[in-house]
Amino acid sequence: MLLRPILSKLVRNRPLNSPLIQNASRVFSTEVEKLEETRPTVRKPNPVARGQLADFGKYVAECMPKYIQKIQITAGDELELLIAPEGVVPVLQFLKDHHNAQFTNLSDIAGMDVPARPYRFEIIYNLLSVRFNSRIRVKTYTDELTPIESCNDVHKAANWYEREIWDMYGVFFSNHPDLRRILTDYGFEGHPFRKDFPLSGYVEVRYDDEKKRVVVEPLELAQEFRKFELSAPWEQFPNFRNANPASEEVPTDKK
Amino acid sequence: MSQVTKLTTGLTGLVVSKNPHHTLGILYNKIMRTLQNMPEGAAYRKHTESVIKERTAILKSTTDVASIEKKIGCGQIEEVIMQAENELILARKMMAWKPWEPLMKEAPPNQWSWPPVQSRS
Amino acid sequence: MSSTLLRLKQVSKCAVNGNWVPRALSTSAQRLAETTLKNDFALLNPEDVEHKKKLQELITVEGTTDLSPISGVPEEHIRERRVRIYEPAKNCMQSGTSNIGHWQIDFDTRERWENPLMGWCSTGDPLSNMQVEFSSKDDAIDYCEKNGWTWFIQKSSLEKNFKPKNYGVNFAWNKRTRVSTK
Amino acid sequence: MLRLTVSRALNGAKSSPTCLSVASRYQSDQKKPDKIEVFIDDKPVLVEPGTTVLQAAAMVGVEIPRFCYHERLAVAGNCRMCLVEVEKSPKPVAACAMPVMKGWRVKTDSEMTRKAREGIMEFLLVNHPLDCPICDQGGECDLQDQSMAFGSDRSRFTDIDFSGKRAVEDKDIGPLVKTIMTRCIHCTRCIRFASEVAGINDLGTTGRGNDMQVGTYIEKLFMSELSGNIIDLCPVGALTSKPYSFTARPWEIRKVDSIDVLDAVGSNIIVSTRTGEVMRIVPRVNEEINEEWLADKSRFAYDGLKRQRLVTPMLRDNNGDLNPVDWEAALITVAKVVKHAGNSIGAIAGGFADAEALIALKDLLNRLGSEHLCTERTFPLDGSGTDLRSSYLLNNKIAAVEEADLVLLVGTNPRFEAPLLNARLRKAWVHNETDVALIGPQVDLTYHYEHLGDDPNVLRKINEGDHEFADKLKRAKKPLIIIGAELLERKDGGALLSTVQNLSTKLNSNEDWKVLNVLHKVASQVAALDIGYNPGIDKIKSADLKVLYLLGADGDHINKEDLPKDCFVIYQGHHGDRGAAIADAVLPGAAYTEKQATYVNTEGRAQQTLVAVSPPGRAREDWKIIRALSEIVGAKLPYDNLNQIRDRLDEIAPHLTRYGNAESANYFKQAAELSKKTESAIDCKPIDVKIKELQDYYMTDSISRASPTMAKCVQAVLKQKQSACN
Amino acid sequence: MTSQAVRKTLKEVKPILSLNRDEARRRVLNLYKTWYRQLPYIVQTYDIPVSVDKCKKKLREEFTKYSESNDIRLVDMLVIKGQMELKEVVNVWKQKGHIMAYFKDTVEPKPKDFLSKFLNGKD
Repeated sequence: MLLRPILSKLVRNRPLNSPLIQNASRVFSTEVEKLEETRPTVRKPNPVARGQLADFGKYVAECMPKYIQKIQITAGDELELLIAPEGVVPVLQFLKDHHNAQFTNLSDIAGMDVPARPYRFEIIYNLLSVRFNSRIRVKTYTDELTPIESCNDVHKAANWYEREIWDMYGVFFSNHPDLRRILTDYGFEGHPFRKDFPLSGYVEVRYDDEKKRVVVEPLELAQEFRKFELSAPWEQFPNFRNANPASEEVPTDKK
Repeated sequence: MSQVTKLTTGLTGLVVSKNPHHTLGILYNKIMRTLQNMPEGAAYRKHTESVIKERTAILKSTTDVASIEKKIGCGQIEEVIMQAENELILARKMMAWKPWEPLMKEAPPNQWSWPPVQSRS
Repeated sequence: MSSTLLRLKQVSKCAVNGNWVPRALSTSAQRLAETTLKNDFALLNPEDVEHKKKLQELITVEGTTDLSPISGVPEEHIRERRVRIYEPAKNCMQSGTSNIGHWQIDFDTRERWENPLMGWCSTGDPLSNMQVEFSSKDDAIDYCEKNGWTWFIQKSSLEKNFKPKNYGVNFAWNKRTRVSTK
Repeated sequence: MLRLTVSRALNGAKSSPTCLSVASRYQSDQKKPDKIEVFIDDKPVLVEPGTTVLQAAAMVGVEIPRFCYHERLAVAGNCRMCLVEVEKSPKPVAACAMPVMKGWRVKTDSEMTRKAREGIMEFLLVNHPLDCPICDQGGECDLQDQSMAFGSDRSRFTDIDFSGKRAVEDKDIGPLVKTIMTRCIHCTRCIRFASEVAGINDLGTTGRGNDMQVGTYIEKLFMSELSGNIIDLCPVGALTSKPYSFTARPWEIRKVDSIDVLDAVGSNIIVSTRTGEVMRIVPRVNEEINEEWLADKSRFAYDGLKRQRLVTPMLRDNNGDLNPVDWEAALITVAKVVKHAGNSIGAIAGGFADAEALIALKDLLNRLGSEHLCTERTFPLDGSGTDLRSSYLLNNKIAAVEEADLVLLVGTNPRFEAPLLNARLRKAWVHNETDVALIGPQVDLTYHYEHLGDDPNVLRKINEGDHEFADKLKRAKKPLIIIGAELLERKDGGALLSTVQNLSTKLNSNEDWKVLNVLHKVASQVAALDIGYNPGIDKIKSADLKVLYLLGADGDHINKEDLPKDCFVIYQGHHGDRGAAIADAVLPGAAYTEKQATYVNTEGRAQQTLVAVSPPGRAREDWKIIRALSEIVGAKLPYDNLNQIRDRLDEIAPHLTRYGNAESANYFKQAAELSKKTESAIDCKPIDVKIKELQDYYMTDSISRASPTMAKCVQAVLKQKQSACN
Repeated sequence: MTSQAVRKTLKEVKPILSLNRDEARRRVLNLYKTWYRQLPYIVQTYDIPVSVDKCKKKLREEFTKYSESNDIRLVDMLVIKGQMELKEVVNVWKQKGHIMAYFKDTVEPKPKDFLSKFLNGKD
């Protein structure tokens, strides 16, 4: 139902039988490949929804070619826009205010750390369109020193989420109204969700009876954490090697 | 304008619009004027124009608020007004952002690849 | 009381960003449009506007920045430790190769001691379990330099000379490869 | 460390130059025929003709499951796990044995392939016990992993009332390898290893079909110095390590890459530790040194690291007993003695001394005005002596031994002095038709060789061309002469060395091929000579010393009688062995698993060990002890941390810090020229080697002498030798 | 000896707060001054067992610790963090223990010179 009005001019190529779709006044464009799923899986792929998502991805890419680097569909039916860091506010604003998007709900902002990359952090915005009952994910990247524009002006919900990311990953959000720690203790140093932050932390705190206060001391573990080697030299699920690609790129006009 | 005006939209903070036709008309006009300033080829302009035109047409051809709501199919008229407001602000902001320009920078290599560490084989 | 107020004022005055002023948001059409249209810039003096604009542009910095002051890693772990960059070798107990072929880093092993109470193995090293993987050694080097760690590369001698295998040589009549036991 | 960065910045080369040179040499040898194209899962790959399907698949990153196939052993083709579908072939083919043909399309993931694998896996599991939870292989078991990956996802095993799986009686093949033969899947890897690499035809199969068994036929010991490798090779838990049994799980151990120092080969190892304790030592692949193998002493002597250790400084009191003291007292006492001695102080470096400790000790003694720095092992000083590096290195590198076509071994028993070099020699003998000749006592080298007698004069005759072997050497395209370091410890060592030096200049050699090779017996020797220690302790015996510093010298080369009565002996080392017994002060050092230290192997390849566990008790890293002593003596050494002492090493001999690379030296002409001045003549005493048989191999140094496992091995071998069936 | 290679390359990056060195410096000084003025109140409010002079010394120490940072963004980041700390202190969000954590008065200082490290047995 997403994009109902605008894609009307696009080809109407096959009748759809799903009751969900019948309600919709328009039908959608991209070839819906007919893939009969025979394997007993819990979650059946929905080629119709997938097609709609791909269409919408293309639509956004067409509207904002300046910022959108890649469109992909993950896990079968999750649309992701991968954007340049400068485009956070424009893209989110577009997704929120545009008639055909109306992603008015920012459900979550997540961070991800991949130290092997030059821009090690990914910032992931999860959006929900209540109007069209649809979700979308916007991802961008940054490193330890590059600020990301705060999207607090677009979504009020971003306030605490951005604080959380600042606290956990050390990504600075510029123009945030109240950027300060949210989860860690006052005086805590470091950003615990970074991949190189040890599980144990660097310091330990205890109550000192003599000093009558809590003191912070360098870590000493009475029992060292175990280190588990979990990788196996044989591919774990070769039968599923090509079963379900994690993400598929949606081709856009540029490419 | 003989319909019974409703007392409430049922949505917190969203008051019943007294003259939805008028408000919407102004807003759609403003949007169209803003869009005029964008380059012809901009996809955003194209798509938004088509939406606005469609809605303006509905607005012009229909007097009954309820049937407008039904034809537009995007919730109550007050919500439609709000959407138009949003679109207007967005359109004005878009003038500053110019998102129709070509991609400002490509992602660094391997930024979007997964798994992040690939073993050479 | 007044002193507290004064202090708070002082603190907020030196706030790093002068324009952290929450803006009102209204659902009402006209007001919303106006607030947003009346750009924030209007509220600020021209200098600030200029500065704000410039913040959108780029500045130039030199070389690789050592991020250790803001990484939160205690100084002793940065100054005194060595990071080894290496390519893990195949586990000789198994013949698969799916979990090798990348580079990884680890810190030097520090002292461990027996816990006098329980006999556990104790340590003061928070970084002994850190494992970060890279696809190339250059990535690993860049990463270590960014963090200000002293690193060294362990040369890997895993490249093999390729030699085609041959089943026939087991039965060669004039070669020493002939198999005598089964 | 700066060096590394700069070199990276300069050339940006990622592949190591040595690998390149090996490859190019290989290519120049024989002209390669054109490559053929095949398709693995529709991915095209160009391969040499004769490549097997399995190898071709590995090139594009597709690992075909296998049990019997091992890349360093002959193809057996009996497990059938590697069956794959080839287009247009009605039956699946065994990928490990089948050479690819042009244009073949191999499907490693097709229905037929999958079904074949699942079938094989089912057959294997019918008789395989489900004792993974108590199996030592659990967690690093090919059968376990492959049944997860390639086996069927459901069982047809309905034998609920249990009519029984096949059961096989366990064998006793020695104190190192534990056998649980019921788990055996008859891949015959161990058999092939024994007969091909170890050169011992003891293992084999008996019976057929369901009754097939792997074993020694009659109960006997698996008498090989490489026996531990069959533990690694076994894809299931049929052969596991006895000392390691039931002690740890592979997923919970920490692995530390390190270097073995129990012989001069410098095998690369992984020290597995858990809770600050060494659990086991396994080989680490290094194609240039040990491939994938490891000698038994290196693998199993680690329990010697926990026994007879010196854990605290000790001083001998008036009653002649050693009393534990703390570091401060020990250092002050020692410093007082050292200060008093002035320049009549000497030092002897033992076989486990690392380059850092060696340089620190040398710097300290030099600062005190003494030059009496010696290694335990002698090397002839006539001619060029140790000035030219090429006179005392295994110049041609271990890996290149495979390419030789004629090898002359003089006064060495490589099988027990450097088992992995011997494995290379055997590999060359088997696969490259290399001929081997030996001057020295007749020993079992596991391959056939021409015995030229044990008379040293044979060497002279060959040099003069009076011997029939001289012609063979002349004719050889790639001749190799390997001299045992022990031979050069003879009185006439100088004469023997100069003879060989002369001989080798006459032979076919060039930049890439060096004929003259010296095989050392201890890990520290090359580094000590590089740093400038004097070989041999004669000087020490003659000098009237007041203080003697033993740096891990346990070789029984010196005793109290050799020294002046009032000579104060300081022993620094990790084991309470022969050196500590004669010492007046004992300073506990760290063993090779407990320090980050540099060792140079017999090829001249600098490698470093890494810290796997902390030194026990109050033991300290060796160079730190010397550095601390220097400060108290008042001759403070200018290095405080590892980087600084490595800089000092770099200053003296830059190759010592180029880890992993063997710096080649090429001064044979000059050496031969200088050696002509050698006056001494070869005497007639027959050439002998110390370690002739397996029982002599296990306990040769302070670590292996302290190891109970090694003691058990000696017992087992002696018992086996007495028994009738040997 | 460090592994830092001397690689003088220039990079175009996005600024955080300051556009040039002077501005960053001004921010640092500003922050320093504000901290400095707050110190007497902090000592009083938190009732910590250290004198104002000692606090001043500590403040100076903390500020000079990273004086060699030459990336403007890094300086900005440190200023931001310092500013946050200041706010936490002045608003009395922190407690006594947090303030005293700067002084590390329960941590035994590690030996610095070689010999005492050696005798202590710590690496």
